[in-house]
Amino acid sequence: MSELETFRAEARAWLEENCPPEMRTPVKGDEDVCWGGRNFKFQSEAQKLWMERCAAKGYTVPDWPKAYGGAGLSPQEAKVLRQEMAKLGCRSPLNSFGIWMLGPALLQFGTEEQKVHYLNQIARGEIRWCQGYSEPGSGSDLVSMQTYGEDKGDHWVVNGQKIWTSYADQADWIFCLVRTDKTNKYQGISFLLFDMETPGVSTKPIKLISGNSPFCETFFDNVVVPKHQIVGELNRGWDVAKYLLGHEREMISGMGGDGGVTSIGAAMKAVLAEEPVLRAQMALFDVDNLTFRAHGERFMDEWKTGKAHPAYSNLMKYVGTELNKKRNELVMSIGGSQALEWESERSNGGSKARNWLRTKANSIEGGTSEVMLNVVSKRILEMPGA
Amino acid sequence: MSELETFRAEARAWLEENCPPEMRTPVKGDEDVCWGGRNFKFQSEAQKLWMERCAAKGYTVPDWPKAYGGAGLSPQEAKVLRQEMAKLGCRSPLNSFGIWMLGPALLQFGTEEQKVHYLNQIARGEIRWCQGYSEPGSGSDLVSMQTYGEDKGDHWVVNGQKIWTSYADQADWIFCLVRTDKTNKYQGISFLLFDMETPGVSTKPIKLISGNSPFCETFFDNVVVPKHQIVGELNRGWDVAKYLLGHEREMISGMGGDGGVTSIGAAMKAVLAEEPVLRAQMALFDVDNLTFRAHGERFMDEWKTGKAHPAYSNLMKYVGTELNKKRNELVMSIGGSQALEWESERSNGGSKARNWLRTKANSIEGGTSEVMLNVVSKRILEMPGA
Amino acid sequence: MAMTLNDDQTMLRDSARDFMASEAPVTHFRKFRDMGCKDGFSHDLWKQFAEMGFTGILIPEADGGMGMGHIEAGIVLEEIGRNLSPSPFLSTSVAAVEALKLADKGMRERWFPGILAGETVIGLAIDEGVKHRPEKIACKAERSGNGFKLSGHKQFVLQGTSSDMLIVAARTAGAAGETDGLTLFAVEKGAAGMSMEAARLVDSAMAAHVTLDGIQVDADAVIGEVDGGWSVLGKLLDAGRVGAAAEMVGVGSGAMDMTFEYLKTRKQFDRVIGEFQALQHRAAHLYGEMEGARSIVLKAQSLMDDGHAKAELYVAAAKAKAGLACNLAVREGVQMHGGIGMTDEYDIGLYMKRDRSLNEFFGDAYYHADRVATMNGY
Amino acid sequence: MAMTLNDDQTMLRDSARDFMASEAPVTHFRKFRDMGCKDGFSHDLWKQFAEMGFTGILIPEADGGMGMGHIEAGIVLEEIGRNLSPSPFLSTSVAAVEALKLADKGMRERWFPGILAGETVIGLAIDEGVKHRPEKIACKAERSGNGFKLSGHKQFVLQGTSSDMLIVAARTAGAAGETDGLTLFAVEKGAAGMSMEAARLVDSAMAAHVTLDGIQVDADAVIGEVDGGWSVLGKLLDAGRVGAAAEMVGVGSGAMDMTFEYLKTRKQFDRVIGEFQALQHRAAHLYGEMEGARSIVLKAQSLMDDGHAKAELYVAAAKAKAGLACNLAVREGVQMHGGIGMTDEYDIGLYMKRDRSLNEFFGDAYYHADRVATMNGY
Repeated sequence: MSELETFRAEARAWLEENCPPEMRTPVKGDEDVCWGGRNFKFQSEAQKLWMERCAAKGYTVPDWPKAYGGAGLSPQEAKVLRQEMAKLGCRSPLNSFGIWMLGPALLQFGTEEQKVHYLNQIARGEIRWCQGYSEPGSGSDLVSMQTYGEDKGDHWVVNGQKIWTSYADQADWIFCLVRTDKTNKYQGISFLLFDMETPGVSTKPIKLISGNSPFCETFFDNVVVPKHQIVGELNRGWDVAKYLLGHEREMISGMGGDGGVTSIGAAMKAVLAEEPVLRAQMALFDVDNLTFRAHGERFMDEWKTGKAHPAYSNLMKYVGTELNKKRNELVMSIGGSQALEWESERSNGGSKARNWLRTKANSIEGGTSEVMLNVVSKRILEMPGA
Repeated sequence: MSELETFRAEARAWLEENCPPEMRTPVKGDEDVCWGGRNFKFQSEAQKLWMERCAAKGYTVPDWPKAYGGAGLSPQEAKVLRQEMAKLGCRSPLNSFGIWMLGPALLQFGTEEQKVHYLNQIARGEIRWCQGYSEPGSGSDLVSMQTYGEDKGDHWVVNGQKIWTSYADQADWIFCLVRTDKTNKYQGISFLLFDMETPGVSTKPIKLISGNSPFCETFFDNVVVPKHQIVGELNRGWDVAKYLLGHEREMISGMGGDGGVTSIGAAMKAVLAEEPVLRAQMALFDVDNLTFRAHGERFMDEWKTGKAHPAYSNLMKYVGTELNKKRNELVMSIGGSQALEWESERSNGGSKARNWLRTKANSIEGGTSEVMLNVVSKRILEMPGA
Repeated sequence: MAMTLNDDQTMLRDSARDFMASEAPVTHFRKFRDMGCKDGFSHDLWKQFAEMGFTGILIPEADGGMGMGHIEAGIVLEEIGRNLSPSPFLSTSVAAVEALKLADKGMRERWFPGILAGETVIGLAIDEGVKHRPEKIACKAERSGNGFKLSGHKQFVLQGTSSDMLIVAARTAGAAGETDGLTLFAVEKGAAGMSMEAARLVDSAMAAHVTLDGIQVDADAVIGEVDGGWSVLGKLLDAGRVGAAAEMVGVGSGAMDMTFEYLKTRKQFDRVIGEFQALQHRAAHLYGEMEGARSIVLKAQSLMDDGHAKAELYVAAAKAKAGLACNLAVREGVQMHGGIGMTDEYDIGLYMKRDRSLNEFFGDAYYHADRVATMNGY
Repeated sequence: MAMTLNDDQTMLRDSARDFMASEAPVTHFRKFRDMGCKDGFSHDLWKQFAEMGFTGILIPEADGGMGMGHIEAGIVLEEIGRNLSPSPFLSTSVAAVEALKLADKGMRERWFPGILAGETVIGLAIDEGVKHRPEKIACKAERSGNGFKLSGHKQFVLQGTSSDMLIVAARTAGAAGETDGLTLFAVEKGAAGMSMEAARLVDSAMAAHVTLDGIQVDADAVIGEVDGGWSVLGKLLDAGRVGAAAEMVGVGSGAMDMTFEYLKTRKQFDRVIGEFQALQHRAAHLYGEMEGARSIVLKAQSLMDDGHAKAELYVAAAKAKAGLACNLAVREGVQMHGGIGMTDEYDIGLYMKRDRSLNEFFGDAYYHADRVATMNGY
């Protein structure tokens, strides 16, 4: 048996022993997701147990080094672990912007001290993070941001406002882009970390068209941030942010998922049998969907071996989010009048309609499709012009 | 009986008496089309007779004034005549760029003398015209043209080169944009008419991907053009050209046709019955096709009553040509391997494939789709920017 | 007829436009939505519709109505769409009236006055599954006493619980899948054996699931002929379809205009975003799609008004095209608005929701494209 | 397997790329086209393919071949596509070889050496109608003497008149529409009763219409099992489909690269046209489509090489996606080239023609999307 197969057997055995049966059932809604953090209310004892056991084993962040709370797995081992978890239907023990976004940036740009401190907190699900990038009026044009941190020697005093801060009202800490030099548009922004309980921080949820409020407006009124809470160099926060956006794009494009190759058409066979033109749309969607999964797999393999273009995640983000919007348009079409229901039990509280509306943000958040196409065209295809 | 119905009965009777039976069968290919001109070889006596009878009656250009060779019909009467011709399956007695393009421009911008002279020639099918607009390298950017007419008192001496001159090798005269002022990019171009037999004019056919050569390169080497052969004001040829391009766009977008609402799907029923996804594409195409025909009808009615935006023909050209390309893609798909044949009798000499390839030029000639979208966006939607 | 509005129609459009913009703009819709109104529309507004003469627009002059056609009904619907004005106009004054015009005098006298007065609301109990498939109707109407006993299940009955009467399509003969054997019934509110469950939809309209548990109706509840309901239903549905298409032209135009306005004012990267050529081209393309939709809808209305044999084909194409174009308009609208387009505070999302409901109502674009194919002989 | 090329595969790609670019570039294709070559390809080039080891790429090592898989065959096909190199590679060395691998030793020994030497060409007599519908095969193979008598009509047999042998799919049992009862036969050139009519296609390839008029073959002409031809045919077709998909990745990439290059050099309105954002966005979108096509083709090849149960699904998706993406590439290519793209003198139109043939060969994108739906259970 190869080393990898030995690992597979071990991982399988560990999962079978440690993953509670309740954590092997499909996630029904957002309430089944474990986000961790100071104020998180576990939905069940099993959910808590599963997160804690994984954290102890390093399996909340399997491919991070052991010193930072991970299991130190190789990319191949991590993939095997994902496969085995998928086979058993194990839920993700811990979802977190810390894992998906801040973590990779800290691994790349953080000091050793920062890594030990913050990464372990993230791995254990102790601190829930949110991201402070966009500002009202800045939108896709991130470098036009105004939030300003005034230098006060050993700390900054931050004033300004962010928008589209995911779950800011539930987060413990924020990683935040703050202007620290007003004279340089691009190289005048720093990447700061601070506690959302710091005096002067307040949040206000934004109600979306889906009826939910996953985002907030976040206000900073003379917020004190110690100097050691900067990641990367002073005024070079844009480098960190861009690196991190790449990871966000992967996440939003849906490549972090379980593959998603299962056709939604099969479950809707009865409807599609009577709707030949809709069935054709579904068929063409399935072609695109299988394509995207293969594309994601190829991208990951190229990324890991350093063969992918550094801007390639922009392409994946564009393709993945547009595809996801299309999927949800089809789900609504196939669901017909029942999928239109917004509050009924029959429609599970309008889950199809709300998910459909939620996906419309996919091609806006983390860089709009238009910005992605600009980047692909300029950086990968090397088209001329500003 | 209303006046219009009286006219209908008269027209019908005239057509039945004067249109030879051979001229009531469908046009099979370009060889069945009567283009007129000094060197035209009539395919049959019937073809010649039909053109001559129509010319005598004014029916080659029914809505032109009688003084210029037309029948002086009102738009309503002209429509009735077209309907009656369609009902009997009468072929067009005369196709001509003179009728479609130069004629309307002369009616608008010509002197009385020019109208009497040139329009009558056109109506009688005596002179075949071609259009000299594009130049190598200028493409969509018509104002960058270089062909220059040097002022020599009572005449210009023209030097330069045109490209995409339709049937220049078979045309008798050309209407041609010539730079007459090198200092003014936009208002330094004049609209000149001259004989293709003038010394110094030569042509060279361009072979297209369809295998046919409907276009030429045309060269001018010290071509003498008398001053009275200008249409419109000196250096204001662009006004004439733009007016004329509007007519060309209508023609290319296919609105001059017989309505074209008949679905191509019915004839292909057997293939489509076994190809559900292709059938769905055809169905969606038919929706777009019915839409375009209604759109064209509405545009014409608004145009005639002065309600249409002056730039609206740009939109119709875009929609119509993209639709025609799509139609031909579907024709090729439905035709399968037989439609791929290029020379065989079975495929009528590759007519489907050659038509399909020909339509690819629709969205390039007479203003590309990209230019049309620019114009619609700037002039109709009033989007900002240069 | 010419494919342009005549002077009377232009006047009607102007007055409908002014009326909706002042009496039932999007703020009106928001108010009723946010108060969780159980009807999903304002009865006062419905009365105002009557005062404007809208409710009887399709009712023959002999029956006290305006005696106008589908072009005129569509003019009102377009303005309803543009303003997202909530009302029972489409179901009651367009689809139901089209069926009732074919009913006998007693039936017409029973219902037209209330509609003309803006007091009566009529619901359409047609659909039985989640998708529109009228030929698959299975609800039963068995002979019983002097009339019929109705049983079965209906859904997607807009304003069902607010309706004074439901038009119920049921089977007096034949089996699901057959067009013969259907009969339409006028079933009054509160009939014994009728139960309803109202569900709020994504666009805040209220749609009922209706259970018919052996409802006894008299023979005079029949609209049109027994077993011959398919042709009456066809009229009702085509009126509803072309009406929904006209409303979608309004919804799409409203979304498009709002978006173009936004493109001309919103700045990013130091430029008004409407300067970006990629957005300009998409805007121009969208405009072309909406103009096409407007044209085919007008054509279909005109053929319906002429009683033309091709009307059914064009109505199907119009419902499909208006659905596709309006859907594009709201998708481009939300995307081009960016983040704020996702917020409940901005109106563009409301247009997206309304589009979704209208696309589904009376059969979606794919259903009608399929019908176009079938009618075109393949 | 990882979805990247390993070192050996990368070497193969580099050598195939160099070879095609130097020995069989588009000028080579033009030369054979313009001379009206009756074969549609160069026999000398076919020999050179053999010298490079390409012709036996899928032939097992035990049979003297390279023993490689579909990824490697696809690498060669992509370069063929990029250069429009005319050859019988896809039919002979990919599809036919895949079937012959399942034949008995005698058959393999009869045909593999000639293929390895670049001397033998094999044609595929599968399609009977204008569209690819293998399950509808109606050609008959009746028992006769020691073997079978074949009759019927075949079309779209590429390089048919240049072929030393045709693989003929015929019915030994069952009726058109059934998958059971098919048998594959190796029918040699010049068999009595075989007549052919060659037709030049839009991409200058030669395709034959073949009439089988009671051709007598021995029992040992059967490839695989009598009545069990569907599974062999399935292998042949899937190899052909994924191969055509790989070639389309090459055609699309060639067209795309040429177009992007043009965007960077062509000036209009005083600007390089690649500066126009609308074109940039379309270019980026096209790049994404082609990258997706490349990925699903690699995935399908990899699953075929692994003998994975899902290979058939992915091959269908790959043929569909490569077809759609390549078609987009050539359409955008011609449009973005503008007028010169319409001239025979420029190469972009040749890519459009080749795309059309490859899209049709082994079933078009719509056919395969339909199969994806069926395999996905709806």
